[in-house]
Amino acid sequence: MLRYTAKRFLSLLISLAVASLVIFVVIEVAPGDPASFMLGMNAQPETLAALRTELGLDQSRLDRYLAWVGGMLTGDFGTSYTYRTPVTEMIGDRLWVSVPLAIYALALSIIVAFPAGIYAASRRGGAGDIGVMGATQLGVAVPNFWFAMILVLIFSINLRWFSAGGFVGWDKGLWAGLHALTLPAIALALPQAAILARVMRSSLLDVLGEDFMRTARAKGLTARQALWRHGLRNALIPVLTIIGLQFSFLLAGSIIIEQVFYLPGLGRLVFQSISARDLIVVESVVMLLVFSVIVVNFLVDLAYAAVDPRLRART
Amino acid sequence: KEDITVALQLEPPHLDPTSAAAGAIDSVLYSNVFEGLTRFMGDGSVVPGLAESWEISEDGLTYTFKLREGVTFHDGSTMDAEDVKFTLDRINAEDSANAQKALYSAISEVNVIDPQTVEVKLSEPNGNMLFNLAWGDAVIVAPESIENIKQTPIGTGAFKFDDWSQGDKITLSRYEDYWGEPATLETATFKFISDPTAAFAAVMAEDVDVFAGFPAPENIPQFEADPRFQVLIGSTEGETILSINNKQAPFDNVKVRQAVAHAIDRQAIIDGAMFGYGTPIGTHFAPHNPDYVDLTEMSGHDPEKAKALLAEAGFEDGFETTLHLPPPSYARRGGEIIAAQLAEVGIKAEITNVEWAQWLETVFKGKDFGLTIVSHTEPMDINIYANPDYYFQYDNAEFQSLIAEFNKTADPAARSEMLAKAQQMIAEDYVNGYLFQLAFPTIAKADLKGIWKNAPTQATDLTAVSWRE
Amino acid sequence: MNRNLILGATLTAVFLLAALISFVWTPYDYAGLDIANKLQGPSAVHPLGTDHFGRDILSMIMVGARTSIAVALVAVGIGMGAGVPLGLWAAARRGSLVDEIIMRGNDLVFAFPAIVIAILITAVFGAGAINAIIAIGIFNIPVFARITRGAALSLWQREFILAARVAGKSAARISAEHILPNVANLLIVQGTIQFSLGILAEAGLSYVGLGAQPPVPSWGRMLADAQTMVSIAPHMALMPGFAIILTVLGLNLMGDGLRDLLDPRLRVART
Amino acid sequence: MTLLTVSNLSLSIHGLHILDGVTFSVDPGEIVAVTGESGSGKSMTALAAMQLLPKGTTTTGHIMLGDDDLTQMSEAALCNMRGNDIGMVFQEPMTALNPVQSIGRQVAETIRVHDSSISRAEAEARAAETLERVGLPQERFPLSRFPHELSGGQRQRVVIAIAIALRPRLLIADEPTTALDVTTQAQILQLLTRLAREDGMGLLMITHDLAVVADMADRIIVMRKGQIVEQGETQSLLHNMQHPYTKMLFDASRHEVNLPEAPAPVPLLEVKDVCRDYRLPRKTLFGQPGQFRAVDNVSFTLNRGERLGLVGESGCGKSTLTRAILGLEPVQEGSILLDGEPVFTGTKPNLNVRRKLQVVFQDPFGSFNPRHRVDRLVTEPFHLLDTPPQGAERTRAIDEALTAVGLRPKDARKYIHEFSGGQRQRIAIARALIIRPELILFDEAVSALDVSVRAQILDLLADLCGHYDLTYLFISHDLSVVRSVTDRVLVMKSGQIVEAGETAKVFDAPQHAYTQALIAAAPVLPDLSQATG
Ligand SMILES: Nc1ncnc2c1ncn2[C@@H]1O[C@H](COP(=O)(O)OP(=O)(O)OP(=O)(O)O)[C@@H](O)[C@H]1O
Ligand SMILES: Nc1ncnc2c1ncn2[C@@H]1O[C@H](COP(=O)(O)OP(=O)(O)OP(=O)(O)O)[C@@H](O)[C@H]1O
Ligand SMILES: [Mg+2]
Ligand SMILES: [Mg+2]
Ligand code: NI
Repeated sequence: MLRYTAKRFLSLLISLAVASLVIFVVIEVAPGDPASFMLGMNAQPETLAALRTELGLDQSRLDRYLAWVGGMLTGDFGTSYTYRTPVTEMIGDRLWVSVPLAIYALALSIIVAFPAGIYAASRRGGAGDIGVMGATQLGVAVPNFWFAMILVLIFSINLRWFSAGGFVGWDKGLWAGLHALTLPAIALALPQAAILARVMRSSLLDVLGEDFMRTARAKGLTARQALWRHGLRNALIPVLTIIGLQFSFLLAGSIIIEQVFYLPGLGRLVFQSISARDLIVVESVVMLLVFSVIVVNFLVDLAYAAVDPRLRART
Repeated sequence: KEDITVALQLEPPHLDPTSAAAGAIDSVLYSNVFEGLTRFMGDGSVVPGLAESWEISEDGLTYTFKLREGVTFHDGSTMDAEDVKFTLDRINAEDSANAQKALYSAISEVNVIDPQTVEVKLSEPNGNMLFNLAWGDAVIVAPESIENIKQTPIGTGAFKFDDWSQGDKITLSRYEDYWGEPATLETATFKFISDPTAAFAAVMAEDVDVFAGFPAPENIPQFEADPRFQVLIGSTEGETILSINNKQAPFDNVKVRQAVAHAIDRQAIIDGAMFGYGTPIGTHFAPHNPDYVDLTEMSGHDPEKAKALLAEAGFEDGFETTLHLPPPSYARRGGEIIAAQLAEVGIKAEITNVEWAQWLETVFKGKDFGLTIVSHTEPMDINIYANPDYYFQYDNAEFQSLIAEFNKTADPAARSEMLAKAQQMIAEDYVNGYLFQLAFPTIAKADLKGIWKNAPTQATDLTAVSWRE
Repeated sequence: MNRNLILGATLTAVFLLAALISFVWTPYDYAGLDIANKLQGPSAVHPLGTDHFGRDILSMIMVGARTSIAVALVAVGIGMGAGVPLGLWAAARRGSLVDEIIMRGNDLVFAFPAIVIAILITAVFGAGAINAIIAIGIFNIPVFARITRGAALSLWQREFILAARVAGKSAARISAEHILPNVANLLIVQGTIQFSLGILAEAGLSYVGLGAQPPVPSWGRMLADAQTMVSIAPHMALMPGFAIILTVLGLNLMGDGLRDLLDPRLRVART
Repeated sequence: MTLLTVSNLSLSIHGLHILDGVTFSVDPGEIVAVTGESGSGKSMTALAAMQLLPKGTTTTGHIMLGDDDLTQMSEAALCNMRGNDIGMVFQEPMTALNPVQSIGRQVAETIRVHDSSISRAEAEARAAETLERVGLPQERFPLSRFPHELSGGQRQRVVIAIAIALRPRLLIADEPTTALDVTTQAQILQLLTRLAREDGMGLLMITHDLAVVADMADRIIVMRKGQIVEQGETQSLLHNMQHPYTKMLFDASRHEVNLPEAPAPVPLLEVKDVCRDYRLPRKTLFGQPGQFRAVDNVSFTLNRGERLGLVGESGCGKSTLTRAILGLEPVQEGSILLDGEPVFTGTKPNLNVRRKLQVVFQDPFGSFNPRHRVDRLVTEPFHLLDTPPQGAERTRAIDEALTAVGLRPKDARKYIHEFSGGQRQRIAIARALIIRPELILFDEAVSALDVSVRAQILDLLADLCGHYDLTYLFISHDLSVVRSVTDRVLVMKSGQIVEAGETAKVFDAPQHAYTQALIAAAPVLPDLSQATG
């Protein structure tokens, strides 16, 4: 376990180092200058120069890279060019939207997908199976931003059950917060749920064909008992992989949805920062996302071990 | 009800109006949190602000401002002549980050006469000085609070700054010790919604009470039909133009520029891109300004003439060029229409959608473009044509001396005449394609009153806003 | 034959055909503005209605199909072209440093938030179809590399590979002669899946304005344009939305059908 | 009174006939063996008795357990019956257990599922007891073990424990030992016999191993193509076989071939002090990676024209040694010389030597690329030649090779899936022969084949020895096969060669304790000729 963790940690460090370099290079070659963006069309040259000095943009790229990486190592992501606040603080604020949103969406998709997948698998080939699978095919095919548009049209504009977007803040209470995140979470969850249901179904079907399921039946378990007691836990392993991938995706991939619902989350931060050329924020957020993916994958690996004793022994 | 939620398209990058050009800063803070010596009113007029009155010397080189009594900053300190001097000196300092430094460069000296009196000396006469001082870039700030002004703005306005949750909203609350008429609203929340769809949804769902500068004109008829809302269509200082790179061949040929101008169908653009909201212009001047001269006839839609002009210039078969479009929908939609219209006369304009940062870099700074569409939102900005290095690179010595002369002239009649001449000159040179004056749609709840209709400067003045009983 | 395959192939064929026909004929000029006739609902004149510039939506969807299919196809091509050889190479040198580097590289690309990178790429090199292709294509590489490596690894354990090694064939030759044909099925199936994801990705990028540039229509941009008009001209959002959904659905169904058809294990299970 | 009576059972799946009028019975305490070729419907018969048939199955006839007709029972009653009255042991011990549940829970589940009033602790106590009975004492195999922590034989015992936990009246065992090595197989069979004898449990055992059948069954049922061709008391059936198929089956099992004399010994392959280590994953962070010595200091010489056997239980290193000889993997110590030349020089296999070597693998299905035609498959070794034959010459070589192994030249244009297992193995041999190698390695080349097909292949081998002066190394765990096709034999255990000598001598008078155990454990068919004669 120790060796395993250490190895993962090492590859994590290398990944992060490479990632930081890639991110920095890509972002630095992007045309556009944060200072001129901030000052706009009528900026005076000397004003611009002053601002560039203030932001540290007149330093060499290498210096800036080292300063950035060095800062990150001490937990300091630097100061946003445009907002002039510590990036750490900004990201911290945004995480309070993005992480709950990702968890909410994931929870929704699990709540829908698991029963749907199990139902379809247990009715393999039947009308229920065909119905559920047809629905998931559709779910995968629907672009989530389009779905979001339709959701807003129906539930915010026509029915006015939910606000059309924005985030009230957790200080208004858990319920208000969740309420505000509901539509975005549904929009995000739809394709995820469809994928998850499909994986759940096929994984269950694989397991149902396993010899030990026959053993269980030979013991006298009913088909249902066998499914719940022996099938599910084994079917969970590929499902976990997908959940891990999805969480990372939800964290980063919600950019467009955050845009549609103007949620002040990480995705929107990154989007705004890219167009404002707030390079340091972009760099740091991307770093964070890469980091989170790696960490989530690591956690998924640990979850495997919890589900599957065979892996416990190996690690 | 004593609170209000105002939605704006753009979020300020920080909260110091005196060190950035971002109009978004003024949109939130101008007149609400910060005030200058003079100020704009909703109709565009300039009235006394923190200066109660002033005197201008005969030669136009000395302005003596009398400051109001009992003005305090939100941190409790009093606003006096020292603060004015500090503010103006800071603008002209070597390392100043003020975006409109040029407007104030004539100020050579600021003297504190007594706590309520300031004397401002100019190096040359400037007829625009009172107007210039009304800009958000010259609001009065205090040395005590300057350090953190970008995060915690401390001004003298009727509202004080409470909180900014970046990427989302800024909240203000009533300043009880305000020197003038106190605000009726207790709190004001500014939300930033750039996406037009989200904007529409937010207003429709009544998540916001006011949307100032509503970005989706196509939805306005719906609001007009909805008794829950009132729609105010105001004017802005935004001349929306098809900028032409005057130094790039073939646009260095005035015939080609003229052909472009005649190829364009303004009304189709206003209808197609702005859903009818916008006033056609024939030169770079705001139509609501008394000195405006209607020159739209000079560049009427006439594709045949455009083709003939092109042939004259040696481009019978047309030519290819680029059309850079920044994000706002006036540019993106207008661009598509213009590209189609240009195609009709044989000019093939390849569209490149760019972000603002990129636009500033390649078009504005790099001057690497053929055509672009942009709205010039600064008030009275015809003087940009006097700068040969300005991105569209119009270099006309005659025009430059005219503007220089104008800047020195204080006589209103003479000034009017000069402005008319300037308008005429650029229209005749077909410097750019003049499209329309940007409309400023504000959607508000039906029972709100006191909202600015027009946008003489980018401001959302809430001091007089209240809910009808 | 299998129901999914027929339905999927039909849907895909319809859009493919629409794309091909659009090269020679569209009902109207897709770029022809007719502002007087804007925002018309579906009618006999304009079967799918017109957009905010009065352009014919059917024509735009036909040409948009071209864009979507081209972008997705080339992106899948990039993914396969680079991913498959990498996967084969890694499998041939399993356990070696090369394998480790390729797989870690894959993980790294996977770890990057795809959409953020796509936005960055288009920010760097400008928005446009080519850059959208590159952005989508890059993220296809690890997908194909992984699939190929995984399948190839199990093939390398098979005795016929051992037999080929006994016949003195080099790893490269074995990969080309024995491994590749045997992973082809898998790649075709994954190809259709990535293709459909590519269409969604292109739509997403165009939606945020980073895909194909006007006047060439793209489904994603049509949706973006339609956004604010949903409540006044819902057909503007519905039509391209359905086009995306049906194409992606078609491809997915076809992928599923192909998998069933090509996977002997399932074939047996079904009989 | 009979325990299980199957009368006139016919069965079809989606209209495909699988069983046809199967009738037999099992008495309490009786061991009934079902045997027959692969696909004859043995497993289906067993599943029918459990009423666990695949979807889409239609049955006619009756299956009576005591007085109850299983075909008429409700699903609830059947669930009640399964595990309680009839227990079943499946073939594959590696996959028959749920990998994520401890063995204790899996055994206890059988108990609790039928009587929920039993407390968990009590059920576990009884599970422990049952596991003890099947030879898994608590001290060494606590209930908390997971399946992956047990060997194949131990897992199979757990499966048996699950089946017998409630002391069912009938136990059905479907090929319970095919996946196990001979010594473990002997233990399991012993255990099953004991259970039948001690508890009076009826045992219906399915197996294709006739030696096992003859050894332990009271009665034998022979099936073929869904029908019972013959059944009767073991002794009387063995001595008085009626059906030709039965006779053929038993003959093939006992099949022996006559090898031509080996020529005078000239060394061809010299294996000297060879060791092969596999790296194990590191246990601790900075610790040395572990080493596993799969082949440990092996030396032997194989003479030209000699037929050498290599026996030993699964995992003892036979295949590893094969790969080393083929030069597919480097060895850590020692040398392997063919005709005086090393098979592996530096880091590259020596192509010069490779050309003189060919191999035939165990798996007739996995040994061929399913996408190539036979001609391409058998000519693959041509790659080793500097000037591979082209055109007509190539066609002649293919024809010759195919004819040599008893196939027709026109088979060359077929794909591999168009052949049966035995035919595939012939093609594998044809592929090995086509470049006339000096030495052929057979790695378990007949283990996967049916007895009758196996007999054919062995005949072919003997035949080829006559025609081609073959030299080969024949690897198998099946002692009887090795005995008939080799002159000399090596016995391998845990990577080491423990005994070597002339085949007949080693088998008749084994010296090493391991060889003795191996030979003792191997079930042998009774010599019927003696009994009848
Ligand atoms: N699920 C199924 N669906 C359709 N046919 C099947 C199924 N399972 C088995 N069969 C067919 O039923 C026949 C009898 O199969 P069965 O498994 O009983 O054979 P067997 O005698 O046990 O063979 P083996 O010795 O190989 O285990 C075979 O022809 C097989 O192909
Ligand atoms: N790549 C490997 N890494 C680590 N250990 C291995 C590897 N391959 C084989 N082994 C181990 O080496 C030993 C010998 O394996 P080998 O395949 O040679 O056995 P075998 O005698 O051929 O067995 P079988 O009869 O089952 O084919 C086994 O214990 C096996 O677990
Ligand atoms: Mg069987
Ligand atoms: Mg082996
Ligand atoms: Ni202006």
